[in-house]
Amino acid sequence: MKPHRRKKLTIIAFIATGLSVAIGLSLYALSNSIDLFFTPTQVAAGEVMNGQRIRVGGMVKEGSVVRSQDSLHVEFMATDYSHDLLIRYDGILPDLFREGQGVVAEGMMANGSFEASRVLAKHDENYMSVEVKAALDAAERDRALPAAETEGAADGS
Amino acid sequence: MSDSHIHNPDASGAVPLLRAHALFCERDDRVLFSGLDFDVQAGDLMQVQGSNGSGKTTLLRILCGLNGSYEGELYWRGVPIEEDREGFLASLLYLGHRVGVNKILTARENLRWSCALHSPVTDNDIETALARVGLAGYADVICRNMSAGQQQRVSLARLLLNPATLWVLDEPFTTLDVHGVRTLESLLAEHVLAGGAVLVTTHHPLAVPCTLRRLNLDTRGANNS
Amino acid sequence: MWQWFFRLGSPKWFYELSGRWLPWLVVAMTVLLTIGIVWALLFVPADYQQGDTIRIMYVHVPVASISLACFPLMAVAGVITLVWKMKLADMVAKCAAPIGAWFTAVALATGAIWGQPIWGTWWAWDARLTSMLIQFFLLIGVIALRSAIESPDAAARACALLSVVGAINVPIIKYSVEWWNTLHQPASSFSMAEDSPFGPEIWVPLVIMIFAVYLFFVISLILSTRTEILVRERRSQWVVDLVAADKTQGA
Amino acid sequence: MTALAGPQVTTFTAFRATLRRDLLIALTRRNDLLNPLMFFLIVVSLFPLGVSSDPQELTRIAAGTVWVSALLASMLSLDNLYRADYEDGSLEQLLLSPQPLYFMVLAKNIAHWLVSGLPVVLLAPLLAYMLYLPADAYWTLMLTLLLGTPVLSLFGSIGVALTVGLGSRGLILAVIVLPLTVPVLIIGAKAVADASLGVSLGMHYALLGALLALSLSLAPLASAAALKISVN
Repeated sequence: MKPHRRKKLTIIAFIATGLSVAIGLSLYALSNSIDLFFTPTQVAAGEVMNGQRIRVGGMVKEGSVVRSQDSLHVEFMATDYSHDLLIRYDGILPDLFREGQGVVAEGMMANGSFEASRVLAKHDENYMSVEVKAALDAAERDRALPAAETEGAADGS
Repeated sequence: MSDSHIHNPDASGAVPLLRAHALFCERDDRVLFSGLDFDVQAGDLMQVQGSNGSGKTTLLRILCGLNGSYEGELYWRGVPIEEDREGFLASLLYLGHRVGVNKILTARENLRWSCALHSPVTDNDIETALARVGLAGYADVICRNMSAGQQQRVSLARLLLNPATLWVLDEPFTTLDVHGVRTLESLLAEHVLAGGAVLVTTHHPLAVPCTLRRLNLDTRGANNS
Repeated sequence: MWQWFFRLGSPKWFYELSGRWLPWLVVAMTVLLTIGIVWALLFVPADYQQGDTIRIMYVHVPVASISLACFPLMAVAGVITLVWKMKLADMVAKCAAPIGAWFTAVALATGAIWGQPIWGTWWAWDARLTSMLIQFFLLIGVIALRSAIESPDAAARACALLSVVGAINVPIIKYSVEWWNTLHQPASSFSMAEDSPFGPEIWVPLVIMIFAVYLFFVISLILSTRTEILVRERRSQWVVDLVAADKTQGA
Repeated sequence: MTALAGPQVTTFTAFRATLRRDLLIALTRRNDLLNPLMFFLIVVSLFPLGVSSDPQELTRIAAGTVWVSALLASMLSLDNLYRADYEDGSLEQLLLSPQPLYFMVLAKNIAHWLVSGLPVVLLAPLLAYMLYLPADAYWTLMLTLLLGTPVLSLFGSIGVALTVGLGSRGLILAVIVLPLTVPVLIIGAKAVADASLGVSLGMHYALLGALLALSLSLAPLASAAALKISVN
């Protein structure tokens, strides 16, 4: 082999090795799951220390939002459907904050409840017009009704 | 001393060492040269001439591959240079305006590094070469403490250490004193007489005991004198 | 194929072709833009969660998709510049950088305006905004490098190289930023299937707007590339003839 | 003197000689060695003054502070990488050597990391202590910096190579290079922050390692191409 050919091959071999190591390591990394925020279950399990700044994510439990009359203080329960966590917050909630929607709160645990310094709404990827949403909700309500009535409703629609 | 290792496979002169064909280069919308053709044969000492700004340095840098903004073809021993650049670089020695001598290192350290890129040398070789260019005893002097001419001489010591066939020298005489000029002239003559080739730009009239070819960039033509 | 490819590299050819196409592109853009804007502002139903805020999507999404396409475009032009030394590719890359930077800036601004009612803050360090911001910095870097290097030839190749390096990094940056913070909603799929979360009354105007904004980008790019061609080729015969013809026409 | 076309130098010899030369230059010029380190120390000590001296708050920002400062310190020392060589013409000699520029650039980058990155890694625990970083995050800090600072040198090398021929390059280098270093910063700082949360860190190390492998193999290629453009 000519020397310059050999040198070129050395470079290519070097690059190929580097790239395969990089790909291997990133595949390994991707196979690990990541926790972006703590769930109420993890908090309940005592994975979080008091005074440690964390981020908690969950759904706002239906009917749990209590707004103060004379201040911006608000309290609600975040749930992952197996455990609930009481979140307290002083401040303006985003538009999309509503019951049954996802929420992410930053702050720290204090006396068994979560003092949030910031609350962010996590909106889903579904865009629907108001009417479509109403129709879907109606359909869902219909499905919840006894079978006979559902049939009737389906005929009617 | 530099002559023994240069063997000349093209003694017939059929294939020139370096051939430039239809070179064209413009800079800042100004044509430096166009349609430039010339050959460099083994045993040639070619002086590139031209007024200031005529593109002498640019031409040398194009030939070495330091400047890629040109059109035209370049052949080394009949093969287009880009096809075997490493083979070409192995037989090339270029000394530019900037001498390539690090001021923090000593002469020996500088030469040891630049030779490690080309061919292995011993400390003894380095001292011999330095002595030949008039720097006997300066091997371990830090280059910052040398004069410009002395730094240039350190750089010239490469001519003796590197077994290159083609020397491309850009204004190598500028900072040299009379004695240095004479040393360099004799080095050039020895090299071409041993079958090497030299391309050199200088405004200094060369006094060498061999034929001198001239390439004039103002008249765009090569001629023998 | 190759012949066509290299003919494309001729600035003169591009100048003449683009001159013929330009009026049609402008007409198409005007029509699409008018339909898209009127439809999006007046006829698209309000979203069940976001209300009328959703309408900013019709600007944000097309503009953001252009900004994302800009770096790959510059990288492709960069590869062509480095490998085939095609002048036109560099001119396009040079013109695409500032336009792309403007689009990125608009995407960031509309993202912020959208974010204010939705997230409750003008700026959130969410994955998409952050990676968009960093991409903006990368673009600024390319523009800064271009203006710092005096020799146009060296600038062309240096910027081409930086664009390629940047384009390799964009996905890495995007991934790492997403990994760092995934607060934004995942990318919605634009499927036309019936079970798509988008009803056709939502996505049809969006598609129209995307086409309109793409056309706007292409037209801006062509216009500024034409200027660049004239400047760089000012010494070539065809430009001299063109200017002379223009003068006699004017007189 | 060696006769007849001279025995060829192996690439490895040239690689070693270049590495040796750059280390020799750096060790001779102590300033090059000390300045980035002092800069690192000073920047980190500015944070408590600017933010707060409250240990809890400092603990929270410690990881990011050390990482950002390491990034800036390595940026500061980048200019040494090719500038002197460009000015005295050694760079031309390097470009005209028959050895692959790829490995020569790699040698120079390694030398740069040894004199600017490694000291930062070694000094980091001291600064981490001053910022009240939890003790269980020390090893993570060292290890992530060990994996991350070479990436900074390698990426930075591309930027320096692109700008080495420019008269006024002060800030443009930072504008070009800093955005490219975002992934390293994110992953490195996150790993240190997560270390005190007791999260498993295998993934962070794997990602940093992947970045290192990627930049080790591809960045010298880009730097070599950039040098050729700049010397033009």
